[in-house]
This record gives sequence, C-alpha cells and structure tokens, in this order.
Amino acid sequence: MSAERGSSPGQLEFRVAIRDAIAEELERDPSVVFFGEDVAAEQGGVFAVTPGLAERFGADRVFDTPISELALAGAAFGAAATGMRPVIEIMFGDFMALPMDSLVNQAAKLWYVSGEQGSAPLVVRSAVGAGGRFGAMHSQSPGTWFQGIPGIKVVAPSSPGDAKGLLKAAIRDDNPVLFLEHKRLYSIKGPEPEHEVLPIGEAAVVREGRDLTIVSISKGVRDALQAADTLAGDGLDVEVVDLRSLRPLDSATVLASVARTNRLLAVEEGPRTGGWATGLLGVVSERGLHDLDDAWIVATEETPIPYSPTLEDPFLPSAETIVESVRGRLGTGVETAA
Amino acid sequence: MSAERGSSPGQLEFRVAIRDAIAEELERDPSVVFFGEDVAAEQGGVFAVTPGLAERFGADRVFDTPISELALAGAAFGAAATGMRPVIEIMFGDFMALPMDSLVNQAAKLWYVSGEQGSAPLVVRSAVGAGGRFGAMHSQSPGTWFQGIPGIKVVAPSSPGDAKGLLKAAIRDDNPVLFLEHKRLYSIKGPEPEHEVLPIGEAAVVREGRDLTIVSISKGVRDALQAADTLAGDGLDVEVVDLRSLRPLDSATVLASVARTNRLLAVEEGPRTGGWATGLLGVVSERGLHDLDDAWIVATEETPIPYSPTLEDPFLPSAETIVESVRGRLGTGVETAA
Amino acid sequence: MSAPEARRVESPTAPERGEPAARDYLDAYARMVVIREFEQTIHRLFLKGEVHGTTHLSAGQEAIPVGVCMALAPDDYASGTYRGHGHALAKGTAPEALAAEMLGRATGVCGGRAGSMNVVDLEHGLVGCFGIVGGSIAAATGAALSGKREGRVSVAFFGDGATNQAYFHECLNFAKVLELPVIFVCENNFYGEFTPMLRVTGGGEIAARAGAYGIPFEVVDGNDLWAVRAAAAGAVERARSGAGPTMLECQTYRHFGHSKSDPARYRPSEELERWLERDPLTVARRRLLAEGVSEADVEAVETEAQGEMERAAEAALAAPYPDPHERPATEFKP
Amino acid sequence: MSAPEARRVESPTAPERGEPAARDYLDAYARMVVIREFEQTIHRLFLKGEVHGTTHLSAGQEAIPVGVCMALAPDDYASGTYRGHGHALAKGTAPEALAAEMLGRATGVCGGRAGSMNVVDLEHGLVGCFGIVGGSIAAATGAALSGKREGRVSVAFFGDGATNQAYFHECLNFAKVLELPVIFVCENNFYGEFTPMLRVTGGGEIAARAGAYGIPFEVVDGNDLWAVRAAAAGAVERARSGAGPTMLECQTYRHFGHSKSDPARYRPSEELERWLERDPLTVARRRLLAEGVSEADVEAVETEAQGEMERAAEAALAAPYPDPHERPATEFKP
Ligand SMILES: Cc1ncc(C[n+]2csc(CCOP(=O)(O)OP(=O)(O)O)c2C)c(N)n1
Ligand SMILES: Cc1ncc(C[n+]2csc(CCOP(=O)(O)OP(=O)(O)O)c2C)c(N)n1
Ligand SMILES: [Mg+2]
Ligand SMILES: [Mg+2]
Repeated sequence: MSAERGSSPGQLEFRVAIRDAIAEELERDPSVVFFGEDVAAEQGGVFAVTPGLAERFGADRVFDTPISELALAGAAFGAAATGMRPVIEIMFGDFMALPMDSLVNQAAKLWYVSGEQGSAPLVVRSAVGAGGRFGAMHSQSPGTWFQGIPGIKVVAPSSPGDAKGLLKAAIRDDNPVLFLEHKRLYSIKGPEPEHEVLPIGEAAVVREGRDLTIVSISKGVRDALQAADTLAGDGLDVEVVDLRSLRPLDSATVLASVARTNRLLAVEEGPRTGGWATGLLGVVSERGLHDLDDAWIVATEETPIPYSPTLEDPFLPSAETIVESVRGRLGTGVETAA
Repeated sequence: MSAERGSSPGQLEFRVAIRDAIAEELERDPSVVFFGEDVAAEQGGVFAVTPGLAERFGADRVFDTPISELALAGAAFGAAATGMRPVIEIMFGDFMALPMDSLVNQAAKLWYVSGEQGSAPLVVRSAVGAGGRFGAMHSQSPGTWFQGIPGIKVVAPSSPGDAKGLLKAAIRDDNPVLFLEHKRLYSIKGPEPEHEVLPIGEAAVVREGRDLTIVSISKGVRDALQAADTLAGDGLDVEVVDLRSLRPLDSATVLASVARTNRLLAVEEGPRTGGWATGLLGVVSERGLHDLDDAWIVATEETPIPYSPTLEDPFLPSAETIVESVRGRLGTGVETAA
Repeated sequence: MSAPEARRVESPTAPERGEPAARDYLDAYARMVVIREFEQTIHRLFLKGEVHGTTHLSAGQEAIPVGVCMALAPDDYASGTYRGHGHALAKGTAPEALAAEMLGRATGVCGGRAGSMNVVDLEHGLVGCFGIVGGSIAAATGAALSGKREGRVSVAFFGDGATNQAYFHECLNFAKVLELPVIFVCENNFYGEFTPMLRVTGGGEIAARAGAYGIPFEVVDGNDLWAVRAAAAGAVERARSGAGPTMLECQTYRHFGHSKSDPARYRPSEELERWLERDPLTVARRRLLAEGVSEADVEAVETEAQGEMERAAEAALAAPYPDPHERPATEFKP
Repeated sequence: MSAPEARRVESPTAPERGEPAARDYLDAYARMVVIREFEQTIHRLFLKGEVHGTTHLSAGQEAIPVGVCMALAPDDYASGTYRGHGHALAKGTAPEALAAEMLGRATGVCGGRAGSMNVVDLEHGLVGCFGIVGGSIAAATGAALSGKREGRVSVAFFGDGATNQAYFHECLNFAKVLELPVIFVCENNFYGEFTPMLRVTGGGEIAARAGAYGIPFEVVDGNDLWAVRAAAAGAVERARSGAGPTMLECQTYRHFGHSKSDPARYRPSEELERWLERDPLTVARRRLLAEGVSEADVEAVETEAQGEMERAAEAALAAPYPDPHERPATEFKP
C-alpha cells in the first residue's frame, strides 16, 4: 500500500500503519479528508507520519492549515456535522487544550443534544507522551483531560497493527474520536493487523497470566509486557491487559481478568491524582471488590514533566519501575497460583 | 463589610461570602485585582455576585473585559508571574476549555518548570453545575478536567462559610487556584466562617457516623447531608466527608473515615467514567483495601446534560437518589455498627 | 459611550442582481412577524415559568436572519447563537417544534434536550446554535468545507461580542486561506451582555477586522430587510462563484435585555427610543406599503403569522414532556 | 510562493529620539555575536547528543531581540518562544546558565527542568519562553498589567505563524482595550515550520492586523539593528507615556531549518542566499565601520564574544546533571 514499509516483510512500522490507515480510508471513502499543520508538506508532519498523502490525494483531500488549533477542530466539527469525515492532526497532545472547547462543547455533544439528529464523525490524531526530552509542553498525555467527556472516544494504540485497525475504525466511527499516538512508538515495528478494522472499546488481554493483572494503554503496555517477562523469572505469572481506549472503558475485560488473578496494577504515564489509573481501580473496587486481594498504581510524580534526562527517566514508568514496584508490593515470597 | 448581608444576623449568603472575600482581599493587598466579563457592571456579573466592587475599588482594580477567556487567563498568568494576584471570573465553568491552555501550560507549570524561580498566584472563579435548566453548555462541572493537572489547585466549597475562607486562602495562595462555585449554592445561607482563611487541601468530616462514609464536594455535600438525615431514620449512621478540593486531594481524611465505617459511597455531579469519584475509590482501594467492605458511586449518566426538567432532574444526583442507592446497595437489613 | 446610529455603506462588491419580487418581501416580512411573535410568546411563557433556565430574545434583530436567509437556498447551511430563535425560524425550523424545545417538550426539535441555547435542526441546514460565544463561527466555517464540495453556502450568525473571541480570528483566517464559501454575519447590537461594544472592542470597527484577513466586508443597516438581503445576495454570489468568504456587519439593536433577568438599565433611554423608531418591522412594513403592497395584504400576513404562532404555542404547551425511560439516551451514535 | 524582500516603512509615529552612541551599538553587536555563537554551539552540541529532544535556532534573527532590548530598561518585561535563545540572551540571561539549561544540567537557568523550549528567567524580567505558539503574547500582555502600575514596559516576541493563533487576537484586543504598555514584536521569518507564511495568512499583511484593533504598527527591517532599535524606542516611549500597545512586524529569516531535524528543503535556495547576504551580523558590522568604529574594536568585541561563549559552553558541559533525590520537586510553591 505504502512505498515505505518496514524492511522485513510483514514488519509494519507504527508511523506507516497510521499513514496506511489514513490512505486506505481516503481511498475508500470520498467524504474523508485530512488536514493539519505541516501535514501536507514534503516531510509529512514533524514525525514524518504522512509524507506522500498530499501528492497522492490532492490538495482538496489533504492540506496544510494555519497554526489555529481551535479553527482546526471547529472546522472539523462543522464538516463532520454536514457529512464529511475529517481527520485532523493536532501536532502535539499538549496543544489539545486549545481546541478543547470545540471538541467538548461541539463535537462531543451533537449526537445527544440534537436529539440524535446527527453526529460529528471526526478524528483528532495527536502525538503524545514523554521520554523524548521534549519538556513540559510537548510531552503530556491528554487522554485523561477528555476521559470524563461523554460523547467523545479516546483511543491510544500500543502496536502498529492495533494502530492501523483502530484508526480505520475511528475514521469510520460516527462519533468524534481522539486518537493518541505515543511518540516513542512511531518507530517500532509489528505484524500487520489480522482484521481490517478493530472495534473501538474492546480491551485486549495481550498476555495471559494467573498471579497479577497489569493494565495499561499505549506505550505503557509495552513496558508492562517487558516487565511481565522479567517477573516470569521471579515465578510470577503476569497477565497484561491493553485498554486500547479510555472511553469507552472496557471494564468488563479488566474485571474478568482480576477475577482470575485477584491482583491489579494499573500503569499510567501521568500523575496519579486525577488519572485514569486510579479511576480504573475505582471501577474495579465498585464492581469487583471481593475479587481484589491487592490493587495499586505505578504513575508519575505530581509535577510537570522535566526536560533533563536525569530527571525525565526516573519520572516515567518503565519496565524497570514496574518490576521494582511489583517486587516491592508483593514481596519476593508472593504466593502465586502456580 | 458588605451592604447586602443576609437578612438574619450571622446568616451569610453564599454569593455575598464570595463578594466579601474578594472585597476584603482587595482591601488588604494592593496586588489583588479582579476582572472578567460584565463583573464590573452594575449587576455584578450574571449571578449578581460582585455588584459594588468596581465602584468601591475603582477601574484599576476591578474591571470588565472583552469576551476573551484565553486572554483573561493569559493576562492573569502574566500579571501573576510579575507580582500581582489576579482573580478572574470565567462566567460559566463550561467555558473553561477556552482558557485551558493558559491555565495548564502556563500557570500550572511556572513554579516547577522555572526551577522554582516564581509561581503564578492567580484565582479563576467560575459558576459550575447543573440543575438550573441551563442546558448542556452552561451546566458542566469542569473540576475533573483539571484534577489531573499538577500545579493547579481545584477548590469547590459547599457552604458560604467555607466559600469565604477558601476563597481568601485561594487569593493568598502562591499557586493558581480554580475556584468552582455551584450555581445552586449562590442563594443558600449559612454561618460566617470561624477563621479568616481556611487552608486549601483539607477535607472536612461534616457529619460523623459509623456505618457508611459518603464523600462529595460542592452541592453534592448538601445532598449527602440531607440523605444522611433520611438514612438515620433507617438506623444507618452515615458519615459525610466534604472533599473541598479535588487537587490537592485529601485522601488521608477519607481513608481515616473509611477505616472507621468500612463502606464508601462517592457522589459526583458528573459522569462515572473519568470522574473524580471513581478516582477516589481507586485511591482508597490502593491504600485502604482491607478496610473496605463496600464501595460504590452515585454519578450521572454518560451523556451531556439535558435541558428539559423531566430529563435533568433524574439525571442529577440528589438526596433522594443517594438514599435510594444506599438502600439498594446495602439492603434494608444492613448490619450497622450500632 | 452609546451606540452610534447605524451607518450604511454602499456595497463596493455587489453587482446588479435580480431583485426578489414584492411578494417575496411580503413573505419575508411575515417571517419577521413570526419571529417577533415567537419572542414575545417565549417572554410571556418564561414569566409564567414554562420556559426554564434562561432565554435570550432577538426581538429587534429580525431583519438580519430573515434578510440573509432570503438570499440562501433551502439546503445552504447556517449556524446561530444562544440568541438563536430568529436564526432557526428564518432557516426553516417550524415554530411549533422550536417552541416545544423551549418548553422542554418531547416534540421539541431536539426532543427537549437542547433548550433555548443549543438548538440544532440539521434537516433545515441549521448546523447548530451555540451557547458558547463564537462557536457558531467555527460550525459554519466547517460546514463550508462541505459546502465547497456541494455548491452550498454556509452562514455564521454571531454578535459583536463574539468578534473578540478566539473562534472569530482563527476561523476567519482559516476560511480566507481556504477560500471557503462562508458568510460571517455579525449582528452588531452594540452590547455584549451589559458591556457596550465600544468599550471592549479595540479599534471599534468590527467589519474592518475582516479586512485584515483579506476578507471583503460590508457594513449594513441591519434593521432594513432590503439592505440585509442585498448585501447577503452579493456575499452568496461571491461564495458560490468560488471567491471565498465575506463578512457582513449588520448594525442593529435588541429590544429586550440580554437575557431573561436583565432590565438593561445600562442602555440610555434615548438610545433605546431612537432604535425603537427604527424597529425593523416598522421599517419593512413602511417599505412594503411604499412599494405598492396593499395595507390589506400586509395585515393579512400579519394576522396569519400571529395565528401561526398562537397555534404553535398552543400545540407546544399541549405536548408531553420527554420520558427518560421511554427513550433511553446513548452517549454515542451506534 | 516565496518570501518577499524585507520592506522598510518609515515610522509614522516615532518622534526624534536621542540616539544611542556608537559604543552602545558596538555592545549590541557583541550581544548579537554571542547569540550567533550560542546557536552554533548548540547546533554542534545537538549533533553530539548533548542537547536533547529538539531545539530551534534563531541564527539570522539576532537583530530583533537585541535591537528591542536596547530600547528597554533592564527591569522591563519580555516573553519569548521555543526559538527563544536570542530572547533570553538579549534580555540578560547568562550564556552559561542558558547553555547549561539546554544541556539539562543542574546549573541551568531553570535547573534543567525547562530545556530549550520553556526557559524562564524572572530575575532578568523574562517571564518565560513558551513552547506553545502564541503563549508569549499572553504572558507579555499580563506582565503589562503589572508594568502599567510600575512604569515598566512589556514585550512579546513571537513568529509570523503565531499571528493565526487565538492568543494573538484575544490579547492584542485586550491590550488595546486596556491601553497596556506592551509591544508586540512579530519576528516574521516568512515560514511557520515548513509552511510559507503567505499560504496560511489571510490578507498576507501581518502588521495590518494590529491596525484592525486600533493598535499602531510599523513594518521594520528586522535584519537591521538600527531600524529595530529605533522602532522599538518609539514603541517604548508610547508605552511608557500611557499611549498603549504597539506592534512591530520585524521581517527577517532564519538561517537554519525550523528545528534540529529540518533540512528546510521547502525554501528556494535563491531566497536563502538573498537573505544570507543580508545577515544581520554583516549588516551591523558594516554599519559600525561606516559610523567610524575601528576594525580593531569590532574584532575585539567579536573575539571577546566568541570567548565568552566558549567559556560558557565549557562550564556548562562540566556542570553536573540534576539529581532528583537531592532536590525533590514540589508541585506547588509552599
Ligand atoms: C465563551 C463565552 N463567554 C461568555 C459567555 C456568556 N455570554 C453569553 S452572551 C454574551 C454576550 C455576547 O455578546 P454578543 O456576541 O454581542 O451577542 P449578543 O448577546 O449581543 O447577541 C456573553 C458574554 C458565553 N456564552 N460564551
Ligand atoms: C499551539 C501550537 N501549535 C503548533 C505548534 C508546533 N509548532 C512549533 S513552531 C511552529 C511554527 C511557528 O511558526 P512561527 O510562529 O512563524 O515562528 P518561527 O518558528 O518561524 O519562529 C509550529 C507549528 C506549537 N508549538 N504550538
Ligand atoms: Mg451584541
Ligand atoms: Mg515564522
């Protein structure tokens, strides 16, 4: 589909997965358009995600805009309400506060408030997350800002295959979808997705285990998987659940997992207070309290994100801090199901 | 202090408490200024909270602005960073997405990111909450949008006395503070505060009980107290905790209460997913799981807020729905501590 | 500081256009009367406690949405504000469905979910009315992206106060850069809520702001149906021909206070009187008669319009309230 | 579409002012050289992996912050952008503290927490540099509220792309309405990231947008230190005298790509060459000599500036990284 596939066959690069998803939907459905800041330039945006699309689909379908995030979202709303399927790029997730009024008060509300006359099928793609030394204004994960907004879906894939399937689903979805792409995933590779679209709102058990459920999303899922490998060496059999979306929140999959493992760790790249991770523990304690022997969180400190490597690295959750936290919480002599 | 006190002595009206707090701080500290849309007009804003202030303190201290929420917050930031203590009004909490970039990326980050060179002592007052038939864009409670933002305090008082003490504390606080005033509290009356300022970040046990802890904030606290009275008739001894701020979150007070009652109900005027209430249950399950016999939430449906009275009333938590929920969850034969 | 008299600037851009017939203006006048009656009815019903929350009446500003919509095709797009009853009625929303919405009834155009400030009527091309000042500007800009493909025009109605909002700036520039077929109609009634326009509007010239984006603009007597329609027709022509956006600053005045609870004491009484003399209904009526329409014909449409509104209000008042159990809400379109 | 040559407009507002002495311009030139050396050093260190994340170099634009700051008092306020090294250095930040910040060291002006894009230096009146396009405009507008009381002036530096942002519109209007002592300095380098200014800027005239708010404006040759200083001096005088805000559009060009990873292939090479010929350092050097400063004196400050930067870089490279355990962070000011 795209000229720039990963070198080994079947090895789909995350950024190419995104590009392919957009390209395939642009191809499939004339109502799809894609616009944002510098996305149609030769480079295809600052993360080189979308080169070639403008040339291939023309300036009517793929175009650059002024640095006007609120107008971007507002224009996407008006277009979506009148039959188009706009995909826009907000370059960094940190800028998501600028278009937030349109997303929250226009796009998210149309379906319900209009008495279900229509909806706003738009997708907002954005590069999120820390670890790249981009500092406090280019590293945040704004998923939690929007998790409490009824009417808008918040999706964040952890693998190229999921990215492609979920983005295609997002573009076909009749509702507004925030699609959050972790910067540190752009260069990873993985298999092509098995199905053309991946339904939004279904968490995935990406590793089965009997002793502890670790839940995360986006890059955190990779850290959790890596941590699970290490912990397997301790004799701890860890199950890993990838939420894939914060809204809808697939609590059923998490509850079912916890019913098996009786222990829950949620790993969030963001502060504990007001994050999705504490909320997830809350959902489980509301509906599955008696399955729960232990529940805790690995998150960041309650400060903005620092720039210096010696500050940023320990600030962020990682496979190591997850392993450390599990060992600290459960002790070395954790009684496992084995 | 103010000309318009509640009719019976010692009966402080919520809106007057706010007005008095601003007036007293304007009087005490020349670096305090107050501005917003129509706040200096004769009416003193759309909720008649601040009449008379402009006349008393002059146009240099109290003034009207254009309808420019982002400039309001941005100007407050720059002024606060250079030594002033601006108090601004964002007329309705629903509009809080418009100035959010300045609040999140400027005000909240200055202290930490500057390496503690300075901070942004500003206060954003805003009228929040539903029940007034104002519809989906004039009824939201944006506290949860900001709960996950390190560096900004989120305060929401439930009584006139607290409102006055907390607002004065907010104005004297060296950090940015969102001060959320529930519209349906403006006309209630209560005693003058006992102390001049009330420290931000301390929850209050506003009613002691042994069987169940109900936690809420803002108007929800009044509903909880009313529900507790009714439930007392069932023989259930309910403790009510008023969080008073969502950030800092005083989980210690909640944990101590739950350690006594072993049951926790959080009541939130907002959707369950992504709200502060699930997060609170999460905090308790992380740190007090073994004290917890039951935990659940009363919140709103996962939709925008409807206009019609027959839709809005059942949509919102109330003393009745709290009572109903407690009875449903605990049964009539709940084993009480008595 | 008080509002200046509306000033009229000859359109530098409007070419000769086929004028509508007197009959069309009579129909338009009838629509203006419906809007006036609607606002007065809502006002009465508000005082009776039947309309809830708050409401913002557009009486005095009727010539603007009606004049603009005269120049539109039925399937063109529009977006309005919390002061949006006139926007909806001019665009085609049935008075009964709109009144029922105000009353929170199940038969309301949005099933009672939206209320006075957030009306949507997609069937009639009304992308929405927006409780957030400036929101309508974005909605119409976006609709113009669709319009550009479909040969449809899009209109944003908004107030003078909205021109100080982020939405105004970003969307006007966006629309110009993309040469979108959108018309920005500023209803300059010289006040935000309680604050005079001139006190919060740098430069004091609203239309001139469009000029800074390279957008053609016109200052229009917003109380003159003929003037509004002519300016709008020019803008529509420009939009449809691919020449991009236009801004119309229509100067007008609201007869009521800002919202239900506002006695509007901040407005000098001479100012109000001066504007009441130029009530857009009076202006239109006089002109119709001057153009040869008979008094009887005018009275006939007035009576008809009043009757239409009365029947609408009665039907709305008789309609049931929505039952949340009967029609469970969903967050998402399935 | 390529960037026009900088055009020069005689200031309609600047009265006769006491000109600084040649010595002052020589000092200013030295500061420009420090900035240039700083950017080249950072570029080198970036390629070596010592500067992390990304960085945006201002080489080619030095005359603007230096010329503006010549017209300021030391305790006046300023705010800058992610392309802010020049803003900070011109305002008084020590090269060593700034370099250490870029390198993420504990001795950085923000202790290594801010990095390249978010520098703050309150001691020198730098309210902040903002990674969010347009943020600097708000910060300076707010600082001007303080400035108005204190007799201080406030300056916002920002790019051409920022003039399409919400912040630009709302803050310029806000500043005008309150007649704040703020100077809006647009560094028009004719590109956003990879997108030419003219393609995304309706009307194409940035300074003219200020006019729409009633704000006096001037288009300045941003590569000419003398021109920038003169325009800034007029604006400062206006601000201090209570006459409110001014906008200066300083036309210039960046020598590097937008950020570390950008080869800037979107710019025609003739365009780049044309601008390189008008390198602000060359222009200033030539003028200094023409005004009678000796080659030896010019060389002396050049050598000194280069030495200053070298020592700063060395010291920064030798400085320790911050230790999160040694200095635990707090979310709030206690
Ligand atoms: C973003 C935002 N800020 C403030 C308000 C509150 N508000 C409602 S109407 C209004 C005045 C609007 O004035 P204008 O744009 O002139 O329209 P008019 O009401 O005169 O029709 C204000 C401030 C709002 N609804 N939205
Ligand atoms: C609100 C926002 N949108 C987008 C960006 C990404 N971005 C960084 S610099 C830039 C271009 C800015 O152009 P201009 O204002 O002309 O300044 P210059 O970089 O040319 O100095 C963009 C789009 C950002 N930092 N902030
Ligand atoms: Mg108005
Ligand atoms: Mg630029």
